[in-house]
Amino acid sequence: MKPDLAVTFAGLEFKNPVTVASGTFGFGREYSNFFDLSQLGGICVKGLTLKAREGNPPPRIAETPMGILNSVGLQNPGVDEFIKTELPFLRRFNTRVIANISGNTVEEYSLMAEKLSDAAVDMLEVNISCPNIRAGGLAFGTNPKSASSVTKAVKAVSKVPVMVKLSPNVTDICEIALACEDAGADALSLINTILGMRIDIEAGRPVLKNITGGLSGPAIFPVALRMVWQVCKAVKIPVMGMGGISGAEDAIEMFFAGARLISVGTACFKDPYAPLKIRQGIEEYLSRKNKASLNDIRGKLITD
Amino acid sequence: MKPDLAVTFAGLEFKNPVTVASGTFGFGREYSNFFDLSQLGGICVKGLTLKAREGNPPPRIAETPMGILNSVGLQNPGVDEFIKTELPFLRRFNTRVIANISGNTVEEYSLMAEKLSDAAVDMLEVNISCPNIRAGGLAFGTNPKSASSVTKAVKAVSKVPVMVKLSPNVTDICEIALACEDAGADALSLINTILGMRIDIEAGRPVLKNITGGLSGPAIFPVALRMVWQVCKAVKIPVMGMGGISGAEDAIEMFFAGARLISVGTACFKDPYAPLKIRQGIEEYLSRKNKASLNDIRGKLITD
Amino acid sequence: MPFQRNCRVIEVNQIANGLFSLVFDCSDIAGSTKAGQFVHISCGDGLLLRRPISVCDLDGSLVRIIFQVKGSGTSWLSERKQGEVIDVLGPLGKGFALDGSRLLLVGGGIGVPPLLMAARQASEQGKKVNALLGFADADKVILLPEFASACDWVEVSTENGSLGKHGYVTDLLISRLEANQNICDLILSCGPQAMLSRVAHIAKEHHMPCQVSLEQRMGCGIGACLVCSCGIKSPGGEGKSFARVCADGPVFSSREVIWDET
Amino acid sequence: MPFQRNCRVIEVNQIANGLFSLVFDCSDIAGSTKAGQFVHISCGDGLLLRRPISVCDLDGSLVRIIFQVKGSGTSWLSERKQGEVIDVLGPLGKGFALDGSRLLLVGGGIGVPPLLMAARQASEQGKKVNALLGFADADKVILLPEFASACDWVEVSTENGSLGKHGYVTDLLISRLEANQNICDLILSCGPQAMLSRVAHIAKEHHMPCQVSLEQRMGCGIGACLVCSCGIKSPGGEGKSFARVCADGPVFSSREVIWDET
Ligand SMILES: Cc1cc2nc3c(=O)[nH]c(=O)nc-3n(C[C@H](O)[C@H](O)[C@H](O)COP(=O)(O)OP(=O)(O)OC[C@H]3O[C@@H](n4cnc5c(N)ncnc54)[C@H](O)[C@@H]3O)c2cc1C
Ligand SMILES: Cc1cc2nc3c(=O)[nH]c(=O)nc-3n(C[C@H](O)[C@H](O)[C@H](O)COP(=O)(O)OP(=O)(O)OC[C@H]3O[C@@H](n4cnc5c(N)ncnc54)[C@H](O)[C@@H]3O)c2cc1C
Ligand SMILES: Cc1cc2nc3c(=O)[nH]c(=O)nc-3n(C[C@H](O)[C@H](O)[C@H](O)COP(=O)(O)O)c2cc1C
Ligand SMILES: Cc1cc2nc3c(=O)[nH]c(=O)nc-3n(C[C@H](O)[C@H](O)[C@H](O)COP(=O)(O)O)c2cc1C
Ligand code: FES
Ligand code: FES
Repeated sequence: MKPDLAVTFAGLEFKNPVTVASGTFGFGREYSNFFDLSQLGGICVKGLTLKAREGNPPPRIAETPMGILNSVGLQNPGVDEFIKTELPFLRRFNTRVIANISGNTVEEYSLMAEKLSDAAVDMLEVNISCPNIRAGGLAFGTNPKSASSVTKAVKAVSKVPVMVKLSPNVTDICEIALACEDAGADALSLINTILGMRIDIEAGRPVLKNITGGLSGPAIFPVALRMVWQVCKAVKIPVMGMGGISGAEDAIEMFFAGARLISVGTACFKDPYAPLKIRQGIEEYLSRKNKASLNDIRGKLITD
Repeated sequence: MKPDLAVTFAGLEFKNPVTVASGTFGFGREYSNFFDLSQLGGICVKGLTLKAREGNPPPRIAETPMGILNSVGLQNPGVDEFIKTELPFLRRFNTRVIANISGNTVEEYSLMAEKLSDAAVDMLEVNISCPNIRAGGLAFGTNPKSASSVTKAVKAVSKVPVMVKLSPNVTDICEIALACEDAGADALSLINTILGMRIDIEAGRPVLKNITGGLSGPAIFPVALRMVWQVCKAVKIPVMGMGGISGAEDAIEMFFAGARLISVGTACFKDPYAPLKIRQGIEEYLSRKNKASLNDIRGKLITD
Repeated sequence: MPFQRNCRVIEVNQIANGLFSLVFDCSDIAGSTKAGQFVHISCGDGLLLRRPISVCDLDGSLVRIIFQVKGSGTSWLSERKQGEVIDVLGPLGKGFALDGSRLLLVGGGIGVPPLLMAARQASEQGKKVNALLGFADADKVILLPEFASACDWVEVSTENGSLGKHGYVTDLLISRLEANQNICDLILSCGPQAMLSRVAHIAKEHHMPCQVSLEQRMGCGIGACLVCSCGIKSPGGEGKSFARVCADGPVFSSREVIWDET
Repeated sequence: MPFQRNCRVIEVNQIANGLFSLVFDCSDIAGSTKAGQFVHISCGDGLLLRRPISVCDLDGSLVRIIFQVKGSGTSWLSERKQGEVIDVLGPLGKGFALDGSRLLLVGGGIGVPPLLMAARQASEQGKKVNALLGFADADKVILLPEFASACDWVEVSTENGSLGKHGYVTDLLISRLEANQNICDLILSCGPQAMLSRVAHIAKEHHMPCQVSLEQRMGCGIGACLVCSCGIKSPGGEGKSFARVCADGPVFSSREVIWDET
């Protein structure tokens, strides 16, 4: 029997647990040249801000051992332009559309949440963890109080489920997770990138113009898995796990740790088909292990 | 002209900037079968505790993309046994001996500091960042207050320079660094390992018996470099940089970021000669760039 | 539309000091590549990012690239053997717009290869094509016979004077334009950034349309991740915006590029 | 004393389903390896940790290992070609102490290879050697001719009965010891942990000295990092301590091992 990959997450049905991570998949147009986006469980779109943003000066990417650093800095056309030109395109596909939002102030977050939930995206992903912008972003995500107030503000206006995206650059991620849960978050996603740096020793300069950037890719997977496991034990709301997932095995580790959905980011740069291969690998694993659905492995880590 | 590799660090002369990291090099005996330990700038010995410790149950190591997780948990013969049987062996070599200490209480730290500075090790490395033990270790290193009180207690009794080893598992490493500096630390070393996890999906169990472990190796290098750079900007005391250094290029990046000494850990598992190759690579780089000494590159990162 | 294909390596040769030519077989990519487009090549499991390399030439289903060994990726690529398979994404980006009738190609170093394809396509379309090619040293000189056969004439310079004129290729460009302002109606240029900005400047002074092919560190290579940006003047010329080198470029009109933001 | 050497691969063969034999040339390692010791092999740049593999046999300067393809490291190793060079650290660990006069070797699956060297060395020393070898299936059976020539007799079992006795190698051991308590004065065993703890139990019941070769995930492989520990009874038998499988083992007296801490 074919295992059932469907997942209920924050009250929404996802046809399969594989989503693509915000900022790595644009608004889906480019990857739609490679496969039918309807094969994905969902798409977290490029991080949006209230006004259009240019982002940081180049170079914006550096390679590290099994990782990359990026310092894009939330380049995006702004939430209105997204709703006008990008959302209709995404709506052509039978997949969940999750809008990722970053604000400079709590008010900006709630303004965006209003516009986007009116525009009927399926879910909001509240980014309080972008390491690449000075105002907002990370500052909200490293402090339980401000994490809570952003969450409350977004929840107050949103008509769709609200997922808060957590930063790994903290002493105690559970503290932030609990603050968001208490503030009414419907779900959590983690992890965003870990702040890192590389130096070009020939030039004596940072590789990134922005000096530091966010580390993603397989290098961070063990850290992401640990945090997903910790947070899943701490909270009752569902968790979307991400950070360095590059194959089905990684995704399955995330499920054992308690994640209900997973998200694939950097892996797409190497292989545009990575999300589909991961979906297939999950299905094969469940078949081979005679499991009817993800319920049979989710959170089932044995730790005696 | 041959560049000068000597470094003054916390008032001590080091013949070269390459040390080996605590816990990865034992007490030097095993590696002394491969090369003369006098070729090293210094040796940070396996983490010591007041009483002998058994450490955590096996398995204690897992491989990750360009990293490893360990959960040794400070297995060691105790500080007295170290002074009796291991220190005399290390003293046969012309290299700096740095004793790495972990306590369950502030009193334990100061007791050990007394014994070891009486035994005339060259420097103390105060480990407030071991992620693998429940009491002590990391708990001291994630809070500026307790970091400060450990530092003060050790400084009050130590007759040799005191270096405090910082944890990367914190929201703001500079805050802890400054607390240690204010408390009188002569130097700082960073980073210790990042808490991570792996799961064996065939068994549905964590790979490590201890569930989580500390991530080291090239995967963490960009994070280590970023933290060394941040801390070097924040404090005036000298910094020993480590975390994922596997070649001379990495070491040189650390110098540009401001480190005076570097330490090589996990890289020795793959290549026992890694520290010597790194030392030689540094020398070659300085020659090629016509630099007389490390002073000519240390902290000289251009970031306009 | 780009393809991801596992392509058989037909041959790998060192053609100059540190410079390699690699030919692979892929009818999908060969069938749809335009001059100035590039491919994004996976250089082994150990490296997370693909490496962008311009297409230099096509022959039936065969695609030729020429690259300089710089770091671990290109070094891996140079060690490929005939019969091995490499994972290639392409063709990517927007190529040159051959919208002139007398083209002058200005190439520097490893920027020379993509111009060959432009030369061939333009001359097949009956255009007049000439080339100025600059290299650091005689031992880095590549593709002279190929350019000679595709162009009316080719002039070469080396920085140390070991072959051709002594000096920069931009010196050749200035002499040519000063000798005859009508020598061309479009410049296509590829090479190191310092050279390109100089070419752009010269073209502007001579009111000559000019297209330049830029380089930037890349992630996805297909336009989705926004890491490969370069500064571009907003239409109108006042403001600034970031364009994606991989998808909006790598070829840009030299006038739109903001040279200190690339 | 261990060496780190770049060693030429002499041959690689698949000798059974998923099992490979690899011979490399290294006079330093071959000249100093004892039965039961292992080598620690770097399996390509992409993997940070070396892989421990027991030495199976020596021939002049040649070292033979036999391994099962399990994950990425052993799979890389199985793809080596004659003439390539591999980075080997060894010999490592303490081997078997051949301090009996009638040895019974009890091997299971991929634990069989290191016993071959013990068989050869013991029989060269004029000892009597016999072997009980267990495999999962006939298509996993290895080294029978080699053991036959080094031992007086060899008995084989397979778990599915496809070759030799149907059942576990521990069943063979029980029958042999029950038939003749004096069949040996020392047991040497290597195999999966469940089998080893069973062998240890049987040996204890028959008051027979027994050495077992353990496996543990390793870091340095030379005794410095303390990640490869297994639980060992403290001398006296009361307390517990951790020994290093890489340096204090991999061979331990079966009585000292604490089986639920390994
Ligand atoms: C559109 C385009 C076309 C190109 N065409 C050619 C060509 O035809 N022949 C050729 O020899 N080179 C070409 N390059 C440059 C080539 O991509 C780099 O030399 C190559 O990526 C270096 O990789 P490496 O691993 O050898 O070097 P490393 O320095 O180890 O690379 C480290 C990282 O930086 C990136 N990087 C380093 N230099 C460059 C660069 N100049 N441009 C973009 N990324 C870089 C790498 O891709 C990698 O991600 C082109 C670049 C671009 C953007
Ligand atoms: C002293 C000793 C001798 C050995 N001798 C042999 C031999 O002669 N033939 C043989 O086929 N195998 C032997 N093994 C087991 C062999 O080391 C593992 O099968 C191998 O390391 C698996 O690596 P991998 O990359 O293929 O698998 P992966 O599962 O991908 O390895 C992941 C990590 O786990 C470690 N690991 C996985 N399984 C084991 C294991 N059983 N023991 C130790 N580490 C493990 C790997 O070394 C690596 O670090 C021996 C192990 C030890 C400790
Ligand atoms: C180029 C790039 C851009 C990103 N932009 C965003 C963003 O706009 N919003 C956001 O929440 N996360 C962003 N991220 C973080 C990813 O969504 C993801 O959390 C992180 O990369 C870890 O997953 P990965 O290792 O699978 O890439 C970005 C990551 C990359 C690599
Ligand atoms: C097996 C192992 C044991 C370690 N034990 C200690 C220890 O006892 N005390 C300590 O301060 N750090 C310990 N560390 C941390 C290292 O000293 C070092 O900070 C860390 O591994 C990062 O450096 P690397 O990536 O070069 O290994 C240990 C690391 C490893 C891998
Ligand atoms: S490389 Fe991803 S947008 Fe250009
Ligand atoms: S593997 Fe390092 S002590 Fe055994």
